[in-house]
This record gives sequence, structure tokens and C-alpha cells, in this order.
Amino acid sequence: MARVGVFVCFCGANIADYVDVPQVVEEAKRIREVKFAIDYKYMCSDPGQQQIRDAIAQHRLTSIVVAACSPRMHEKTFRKALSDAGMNPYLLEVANIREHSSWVHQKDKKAATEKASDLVRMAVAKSIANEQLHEISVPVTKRALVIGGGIAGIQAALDIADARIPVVLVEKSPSIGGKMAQLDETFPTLDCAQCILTPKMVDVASHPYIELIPYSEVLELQGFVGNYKVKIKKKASYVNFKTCTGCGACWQKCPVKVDNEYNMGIDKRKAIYTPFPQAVPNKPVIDAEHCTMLTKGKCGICAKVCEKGSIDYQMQDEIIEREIGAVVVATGYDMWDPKPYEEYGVGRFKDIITSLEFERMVSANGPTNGLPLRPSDGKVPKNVVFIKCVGSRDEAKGISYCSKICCMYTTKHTILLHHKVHDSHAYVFYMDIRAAGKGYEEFVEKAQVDTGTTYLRGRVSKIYKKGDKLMVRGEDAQIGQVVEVEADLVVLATAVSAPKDNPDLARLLGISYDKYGYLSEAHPKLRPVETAKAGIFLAGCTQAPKDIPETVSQASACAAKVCGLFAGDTMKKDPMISTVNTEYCSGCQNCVKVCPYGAIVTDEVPFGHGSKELRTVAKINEGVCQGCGSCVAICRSTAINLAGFTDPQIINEIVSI
Amino acid sequence: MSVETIVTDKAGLQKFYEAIIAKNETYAPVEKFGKYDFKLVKNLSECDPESPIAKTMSAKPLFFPRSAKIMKYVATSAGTDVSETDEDPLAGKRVIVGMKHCDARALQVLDKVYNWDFIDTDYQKRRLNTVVISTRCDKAETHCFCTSLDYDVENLDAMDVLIVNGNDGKVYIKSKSEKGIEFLNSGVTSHTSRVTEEAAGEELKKQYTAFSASFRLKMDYKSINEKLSKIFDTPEFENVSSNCVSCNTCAFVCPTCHCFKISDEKVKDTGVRYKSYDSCNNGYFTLMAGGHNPRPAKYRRWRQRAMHKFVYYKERFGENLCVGCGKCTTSCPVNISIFEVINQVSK
Amino acid sequence: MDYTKQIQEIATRLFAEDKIDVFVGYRLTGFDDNQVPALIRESKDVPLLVFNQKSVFNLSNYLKNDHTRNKRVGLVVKGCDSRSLNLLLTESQVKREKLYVVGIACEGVVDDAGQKMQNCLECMVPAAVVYDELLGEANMERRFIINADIQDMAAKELVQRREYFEEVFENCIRCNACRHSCPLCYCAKCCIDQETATLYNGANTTSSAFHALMTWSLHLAGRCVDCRNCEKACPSHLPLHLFHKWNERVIYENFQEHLAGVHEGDRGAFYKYSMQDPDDFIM
Amino acid sequence: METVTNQLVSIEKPEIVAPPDWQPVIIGILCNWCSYAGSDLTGTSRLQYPPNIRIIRVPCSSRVDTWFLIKSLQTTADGVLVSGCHPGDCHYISGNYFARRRFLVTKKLLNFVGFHENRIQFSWVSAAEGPKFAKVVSKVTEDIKKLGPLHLYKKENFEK
Repeated sequence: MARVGVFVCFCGANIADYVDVPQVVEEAKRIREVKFAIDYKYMCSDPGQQQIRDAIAQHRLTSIVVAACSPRMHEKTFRKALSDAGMNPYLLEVANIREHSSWVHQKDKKAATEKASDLVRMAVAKSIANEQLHEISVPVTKRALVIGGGIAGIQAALDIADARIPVVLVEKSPSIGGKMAQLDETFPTLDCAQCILTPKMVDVASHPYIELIPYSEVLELQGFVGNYKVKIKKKASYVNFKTCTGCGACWQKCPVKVDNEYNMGIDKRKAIYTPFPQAVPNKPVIDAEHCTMLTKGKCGICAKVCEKGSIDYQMQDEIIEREIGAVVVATGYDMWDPKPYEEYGVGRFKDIITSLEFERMVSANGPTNGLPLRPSDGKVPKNVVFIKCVGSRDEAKGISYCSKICCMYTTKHTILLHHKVHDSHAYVFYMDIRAAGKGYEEFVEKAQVDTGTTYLRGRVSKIYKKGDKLMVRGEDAQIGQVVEVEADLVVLATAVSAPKDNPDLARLLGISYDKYGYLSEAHPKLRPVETAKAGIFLAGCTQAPKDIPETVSQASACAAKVCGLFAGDTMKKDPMISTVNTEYCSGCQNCVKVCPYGAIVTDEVPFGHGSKELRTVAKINEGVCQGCGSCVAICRSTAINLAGFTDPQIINEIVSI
Repeated sequence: MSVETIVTDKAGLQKFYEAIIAKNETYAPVEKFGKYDFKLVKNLSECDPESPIAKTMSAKPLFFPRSAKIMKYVATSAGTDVSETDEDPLAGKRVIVGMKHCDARALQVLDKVYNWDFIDTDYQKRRLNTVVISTRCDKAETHCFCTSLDYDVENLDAMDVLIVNGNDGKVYIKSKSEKGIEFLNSGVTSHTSRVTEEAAGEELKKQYTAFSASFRLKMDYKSINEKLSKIFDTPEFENVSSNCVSCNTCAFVCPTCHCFKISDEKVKDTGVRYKSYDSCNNGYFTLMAGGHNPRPAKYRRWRQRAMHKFVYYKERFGENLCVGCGKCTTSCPVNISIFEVINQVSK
Repeated sequence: MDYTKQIQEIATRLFAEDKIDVFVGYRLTGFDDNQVPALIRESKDVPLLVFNQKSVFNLSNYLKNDHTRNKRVGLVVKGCDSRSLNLLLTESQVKREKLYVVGIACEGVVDDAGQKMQNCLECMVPAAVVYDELLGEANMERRFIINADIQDMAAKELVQRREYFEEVFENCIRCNACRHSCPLCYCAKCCIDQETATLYNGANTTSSAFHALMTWSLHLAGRCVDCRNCEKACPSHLPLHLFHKWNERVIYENFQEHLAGVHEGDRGAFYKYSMQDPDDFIM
Repeated sequence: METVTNQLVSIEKPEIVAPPDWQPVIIGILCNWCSYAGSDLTGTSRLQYPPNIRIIRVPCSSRVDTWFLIKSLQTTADGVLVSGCHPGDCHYISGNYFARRRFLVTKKLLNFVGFHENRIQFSWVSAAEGPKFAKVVSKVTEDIKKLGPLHLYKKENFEK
């Protein structure tokens, strides 16, 4: 027969002030199965735990009930105490008499005591049906997948690979580098983005533990933590990377001109192209949409000029499969399209550009050789108006969150403008200046002094054209007046938005995303790099807007998580998962249908004792099951049970109140 | 034993019933959802003592309830306190009207098993305190075959009071036991006239002759008993049982089936132990702790049922366990007839 | 409606071509016009087969039978029977390739008194939806109507419903015939019979009848095909269809799911969900 | 669509007269990730609610089998409250959507056979909604106090 020990905690005064603890102990002692009951001031303290350990040995207890705070708080602590005493830790039940009784019934001690006694009785009844459970070991495939080759993906891949764990890095575009490769200089130190990024890109390409798969997409992810199987679509590049030397003859001769995405469409690239000179891998790809050879079958110049014969117009998309154990998602961000700001004349006035366009112009390798030019007439602007929070913090037109980086990059832009065009003057319309970060506030202060930029606090209400100038009308809230500024060029600090493919990717990976499309972390504070799905981690702006240092930190955190996951040959897993009683299972497979993780497969067992006939039954994949119990509740024959929350346990609770 | 016979008419019978109900705790067939079941009644209009056999549950639950509390206990750390259950609601002095001969005969058969190695005192008490009033049928129903079995339906003495609706329009009420005489003299028959047995005898015989002539189903139980006892291994059981859906209805409506199971139901510290009907047709009737099941196949369970009714019980107690009421056949969702089955297997 | 001749021909043909091991149909009982299901295993017994308006019992129940398991089975199904067969196929209880299904476009069957059964009067899918061969006119009308019983019951007040159903549960004798005769109750061991802890409700009390019938009807919610095998089996003649029809109606009105078993692969309302499901009953 | 199932008449009428010191017993079945955490927050925020509820923790509202409700009403409870994550917030992706369907059908069926609709109630309470949990429990307790002790189909002879 069960021998239950009950340990009731005073929690200092937290419980004892509102619940008659000795009374609860007395009530517990009345229960048939309770062989030992005691109270103590702080059950979670070491002497408190020692009492449990001692009682287990002394009274030959078969299960333990601790009546104290919420199991969400100290279940693990007490489980460990049981383990230390040589008892299976899952024979513990916690009666939550603090959050569920003493703290919420402070005005009625009698009722609170009664309720606490009932909660103890329920826990005792449940614990009688508790079974010994053992942590599950799942073998781990020590290879990580990194999705996205921006700075976040690069950093995560390098950190993981440096720990001698193979990494598969999948990048959508022909080259890694991401948004950072498009930047000129970076705040607050004004070091050149390319200078600090490209060495890392080269490291990725040459790292023995990194398999770089550019120009490809993730198609499918199956399996579970430690044992995923990923399908990657390698898009046809029409260039054999193995033989291509990257000499550039092909793209120099290519007659087709296409807007250059890297330079925000300010100049043109060819139909066969490398995105930018420092691209990694530095091999061209053919843009199948625009190549006349591929669309119309005419041309073929690149194939003719290629000495290595690397051009292959017949190339097909290729599906690659890899077995991996963990995933880092680093898909970055999109720039928000400011189209809804019609009053600014977005789309109508050529001399309104976005910040990334400005960034490309002032970049040394940019389309204008580092000089900002008015798109309308190519003249160098003198008066430049920067408008911040375009899209950000604007629930009506854009998104309600703060994009975090715009304050800083706009400050940087005023400096860059001042460097490039010495006699220029910058105006900044802003709502707040958010410069929280190491050296950020100093950077802003210094920039204001050095550049003599005029800061106007207020939103812009209208932009209209006057001659070849743009008139920017807004409010200066500090003087409480409407101001108008004559501008040669207007730069919009457009918001950071989630990649538009994120929801599709999230569905494919089986993780969740928020209303903006950012991927959701498991816990906003305590598990910011994990997702709710074990083995999938988030790095960089795919989770929320971030600057480079933060992105890199998170990427490294992901790497640490992955390395931690791969530290052993097997992985420990909570044993509170579903189990199938094949004797009762009728093989209807409804459970297969409702399992959100695809954790249930079918198996065949003999029909009866020693029978050769086989019948189909359900089988739980221990590694995949997360223990939600959906299958248990829909199983009509109760063939499935959820360890830790079995039918007998819950019935015992119900009937013992 | 002096025997009394009372002659009256239909109206007198109604008055007789009314007097019984007024003066006694009376159970009678009460209709609900088109089916009659014996229930405690307060006046005659609630019930129909002449309900058809096919639509009436047997009176067995009044002696062997479908579920009986046999024990109640409170288990605490101080020990387990077993208390008597509440007073048995079926143990008081009472009268049952509206029973048929097959029902009454079933009690006679059941008496044997309840007086065997273990004396079921609850059953005995209920039997002792009950006056059984049985009405002889006028006409056999579709599945009746009581006259083909090993008891004398005409002179059956399983009831305390016999009621016969004579073909002459008169109603004959006859005591069949001491209890019956006492009962008839307890003031329930003030409106009726009494005659001697001789005077009534002829009419009762006539009624029985007409009644027994109305049977469609006739068999020779002796040869069935004999043949069945020799054909335990006949494959025919597999054939006859193939269309059975193992629904257990037959056992639950049978007036003589007496298998039961024990179950505990506990809430908080208090538990109640129930004794409830079970059926040998149930796939896990014979399932043992440890998983062995000696009768996993349906035909084996069917064979057990037939053999128990016509061979085993007879071997031990000298009587067939079947009383030929046909209730199992009318209740069977797939119209399997026990009569047809036993005749087919012993062909 | 009499397909006796056709069914006998089909059965003879199937046995001759060695396509089946057993044919499940109906035959007459030995002595009246009532029928009993017949599991015919040899062609010499084929002449016993009949089919007419007295062929009531849903034969798909026999697919969980010892005699049909893993055998090649010929089976006669009416509209409702075919829907339960469809569910059995969907729930992997039988293999389609092992079945030869004779579908009937059913004109309704009659009860013992010769009256057309209530479910037939309200039948929504008279013609079989799964078959290898269909007897009768396939293009029979399909409609979805509110069962009059349900409407009457729903119009009553809570106390009246309470009183009515208390009598239902009181008259239940817990023989479980309803469950055993249901073609869709095929669990190796019914949850209500399992001795595990106190889930077990073996006693025959009003309370346990309530538990058993509620659990049973919820396990059939979204799956019941209204063949009324259960009602036919109930020795207390309880109006069991009320539970099933009620659940069917609730599911139809709230989730727009109806006609269980008409579409292959459709497991019923509890095994899927929609974001648009009613939420107003939840605080 | 002609609806009948959504218009059941449920009048408030106690089944039996409650003893003067009667207090209802309410079983609260809460999912671990949202509602249980929410109820913990109610505690940490010291928000007060009536002491009649007894809480059972389950991992997800989809773990709640229909017989939990039936068994509760049949044995110890006068009313049941089941609470889970808001639609879309399920820790296990889709659990509460499946649960929602079962809850609706169970509630309607029990209402059909004679239970007042307030005997079985459901709520979505997130981990952040401590105040909402207190409000929900207060409302359910109030509702059930109005209805009086549950007598219907109770297991006989179990003194509470």
C-alpha cells in the first residue's frame, strides 16, 4: 500500500498567516495512505529538504506531497530532494497552498485552511497513482542548420563551427552578408561595415566546419530536437560553382541590364551577376527572370566568353537533404515600404528617398561613388531633411513598435552627410531620440555639435514641391509652431519590419510568430533566444528589431545554446509524455490526426497472445512528444495516457475533494 | 394444506388489485418507454398487472437487484470502518402482482442456487417476505416455450396466489401456499365469492388446454438435455453464434441468469461496494488477473450460456435453468432465438 | 424494396469467383418474417439470404466479429450502414480491398410492428455511399432536417428535461447492449469497463448510467450515423437517439459539420477544428 | 440556419434546498502554461476571490477529457470551470482549438439532459491575466451559489 509523506510549508508568514498550517497537517494525518506529516518554516530551505530526505528513509515513503508554493516555482527543487534521497523524483506532488489559498483568501482563515486541506488531499490522492518516471535520452545529430547569412547567421555559424560542430548555412541570395553588407559606416564608432564584415564572410567560406549553401531555401523540416531532417532547395544558378573562377568575364559581357537590388535600384546590374564585389561566394548566378537565353533562348554570350565552360543553361533546382540536430533562424528584416505616407508624396517626388537608399549613396562602393545625389537631377543636395519614425510608432499607418535603430542611423547619416558635403545642412524631424546603448548618447551629442544639425521635435504633416525644392511642413513642438523647411533631399527613416516570408517559414518549422511576423521566443525575458519548439533558436532581427551588437550577441547566444544541446551524445528529455497501452489501442489513428507535433506513428503488434496475425496500433515517438495530452483526451479507449497526468491520477484528484 | 379458490369477474379482479395495493407494499409492472418493469406502485392506474411477457422485464431484480450495495466503508488512517449499508429496500413485507408463471418458476429455480453452498441471506429475506401473485397467461406469445420445459405449468406451485382468467369470463383466484392463504384472508378479497377447488377445477383445466394449444414452439427438453450434454465440441456452436453481437442483453433480461460482478466506488474516504449483474456473453467475463482468458472466442461463451441453461444447472440441481419465457429472444437486437439455437445444435 | 434475388445472385457469383470468404447478409429466422443477420460461408447457404424492408440491423457491426476479421467479406449495406462502414474504413478498422460491398439505395426499413422506422422517415442519406455494386436508384434525395424529437425536447424547460432524462437514466439497466450493437464501438476494451482506478462505473445506478451514456454518446458525437442499432438493442427501449441527434445538431449548428461518414477520410467534428469555431460560450 | 441547440431554456431554480451553511465545491481544471500561471499571478498579486474552487493542473486544455467534467459533476463538484490559453496562444500550437469543440458539445449535451448551463463554464485566461482569473472564479462561484447544491445524478450515499 502507498505510504505518503506530507510536508506542509509555512513559507515564513506567507502561508502561516492565512492558513492554519498545523490544522492542515492534522487533516493530512487522517488520510489512510498518509504515514507521515509535518510542517516546517521553509520547506525549500536546505534543512527543510533534509526533513524530506530523512523521512523518506525513516518511514519508507512511496510518494511525497509538499504543500507549499506553486509547483511552477519549486517543483524542480523538491524533485531534486527526492532524487538525492534515492527516490524517483516523479513521485513528488506539490499542493499549491500559497498562490491558490493563503494569498488569495487572506480574509477567511477558516476557508483558506479548509481549501488547503483539500488541496493536500487531492495531491495525496494523485501521488498514490504516480509512477516512477525516468528521463528520456534521445540521440543527437551534431550538426546545426543556420537559416540566413546576414551578420546574425554568419556569427552564429562561425561560433558553432569554431566549437567543431558542423554547420549548414543556408542563404536565400547568391551571397552572404545580408543587410550589413549594404551599410557604409556603423554607429557609434563609424567603422566601415564592409571592413568588419567581409573578413567574417571569408571565414565562413573557408571554414572547414561550415557548409555554405547560397542561393537556396529551406523547404521542409521534419523530426524533433536533435534529430531533424531538413530539405533544402538549391535554386538553379546556371553556373557551375565548382569550375567557375569568378573571373567576371561573363557579367562584363552580359547585355541585359536589371535594377541592382544591392544598391536599392539606384544603378543597374547584369542578368548574370554577383551581388557586390566582395560577395561570398564570389561566383555569379544567372537571374533566370531576366536572362534572355533562359526566357527567349537568345543570347548565350556568357557561355561563349566563359573559358571554363561553367555556364549551364540546363541546370535545375536541386533538393538537398541534411540531417541536423538544431536550427538557428536568422532571417533578418525587411525595410518597411513607406507607401502609406501619401502626404509626404512618397512615390510622387523623386527626391524623397529611404534611409537605405541614402546609405547606399554615401557608401564608398555605392552607385554614386559615395556622394549623395538628388535622384531628380543628380545635383548634390545642400539642405537635407531627415524624417524619423516613418512607419515606426505609428499604429495608424505603420506599426506600433519602435524600430530601435533609426535614431542612431539617422544621427550617423547626418554625420556622413556632413563628411561628404561640407556645406550641407541637415534637419531632423523626430519624436524622441532613443540613444540607449554603450556610447550612443555621446555619439548623438557629439554629432549634433559637430554637424550643426537642426533638430525639430515633431511630426511632418506634409511635403510639397516648390520649384525644384521640396517644402517640408511640420510642427516644432518645442516652440509650438508650424515650421516649413526647404529641402533638396528628404530621407525617410523607414521602419524595420519582419521579413514577409517569416509566417511561411514559421509554419514550415512549426514555430510561432507574432502579429507583425516576427518569430516568437519561448520567453521574452528568460528564454529570448529559444523558440517554443525545442532545438530551434532565433538570432537577430527575425525576432525583433536590433542593432548590430545586439544581433551579434544573440547569435553567439544561439551558438552557446546549440553547443550546449550538443554537449553530450544524447539529450535528456522530460519523461512526462504520452504512452500507448497497445492492449487497449484499436488503431483508429485519431491521435495521429490531432497530434500537433506529428509525434505519433503506427506500429504493428500481434493480434493476441502468440498470434501471428498483426494489428496496427499507435506508437509515440518519445523524442517528438511534448506532453500536451491532446491524444489522450481524444483516445476513446483510453489506450493513451500522459505520464504525470494519467487518467487515474486525475480521477483520484476529482474524487478526493 | 387447505386450498381456497375465489371466483370473481374482471371488475372483482380490479378491486382485488386495488385492495392489495392499498393495503400492501406492492410491486407491479409499470410502463415506461414502452417497456414494463416491476416498480413500487401506489395505485392501480400506474401499472398494468396484465402486461405482455415480451414487453415486461422479469421480476428477478426484486430479489436479485441489478445493483446492490453490499458494503459501505470509511477508510482513514485510523483504520477502515466497515458499516452495514442502508436498510435493504427490498427486504420488507411486500406483494408482487402481475408476475407470469415463467417469472414465478424462475424464482423456484433461483432458490436452489441461493440455498446451495452459500446461503444468500439477503435473497432469503426478500423471498420470505414476499407474496408472489402470478397470472396464468391466456395465450402463448411469439417466443414462449414454457410448456416444453421440465416443469408443470398447469400445476405450478411457485407462486403464493394464482390468478386465472377463465374462458367463461370469470376470474379464478387460488391460493397456492400457506402464505397465499394467509394473504387471501388478510382482507384483500372482501368483494369476491369463494368456491371449492372442485368447482373451479374444470374451468382451470379448460383454460390451460386452450392456453397450451396456443404454443408455436414445442420441443422435447429431455432429448435436448441429453444431446447437448454430448456435443460440447460440436462446431455447430460456431455457426449459431456467428451473428451474435455479444451485447449481453439476453443475460440482463433473463429471469434466471444470476452471474454478478463486484465493484467499488469510492469518493473521498467513503467507499461503497456494489454487486451488479454481469453476463457470460461479455468478452471479458472470464478475464483473469494476469491476462488469461479461458473463453476469448464468442462461440465458447455462447456454448457456456446454452450449456449452463440446459446441462450444467440440470446436472447440479436437477432442473433446467431456462424457463422458456422468450424474453432473451424478444430483446435480442438481431433476433437470435435460444429455442432455435439449442434445437439446431442438437439436431 | 426486395433485393433478395439480386443479393443471392451476387453472393453466388462472389463465391464462384472465389472473391470472398464470408458473405454478411440477412436471413429469415426459423419461424416468422423477422430476420437475423447471416454470415454465409459456403455457396450452398446462399439461398438463405433475403433482403427487404425487414432487413433492419446495421451489418457493418459484424466487421469487428471473429468470423470476419482479416477475411474477405461480402457485405450488404444500406445508406446509414454504409456511412458507418465509411467511418470504419477511415478509422482503419477494416481494409477496403478485403471488402465487397453491396450497396442498397434504401427506401426505409420497418420495425417489429411493421411501421417505418423513425430514422428512416428522417433519413438524410438513403443510398449507400460506399459500394462495389449498388442496388436501386442511387440519386436519392439528401436533406438535413431537424429531428422533431429534438425540437420538442429543446423547447422544454430545464426542469422538464431534467425530469425526463432522470427517468431515462433510471430505466437504464447498464447491460451495455447499446454499445455492443453499435458498429462504431469497436474499442478493444470500452473505457467505461476498464477497472483502472475509479473511472470504472460498474454499478447499475442512475448515476453510473448517466456517466456511461454521456461518455458513450460523446464518443459518438460527430460520428453517429443514426442507424439505431443501439435503440433496437436496448431492452428498456430507451430513446437513445436523442443524445446522438442532439449532438449531431449541436455540431451542425456550431461547426457546420454534418452527415458523419458520408465523406471518406472525414473522422468527425472532434478530430479537426476551425479558427472560426464559436467562442462566445467561453469567458 | 434554423437553430435549436443554441436556444435552450435554462431557468435558475435550485434542485434542492441548500442547507444554511452550504458552500459550493467547484473544480477548476487549468492548463499549465496560461491559466495555471495566471492563477499563480492572481496569488502573487494578492487578488482575493471566493475559496470554493479546487484547482487541478493539466498540461493543456486539450488534455481535458469530456469525462473529467462528467465525473466531477457526478461525484464531488457542484460546478466545473475549465480554463486554457486564449485561441492562438496555445503552448502546444493547436490544443485549445480541439478542446473548444469538445467543451461546446459537452456543455450543450449536459445542458440538454438537465444541468444548468452555468454548472459547466469555460474561460481563456492568459498567464498575464491574474485579475481576470479572480473575476472569472468570482463569477462562477456566484453563479453556482445561485443554483444551489448539485443533486442530479450524484453518486448515491457519499456524504460530503
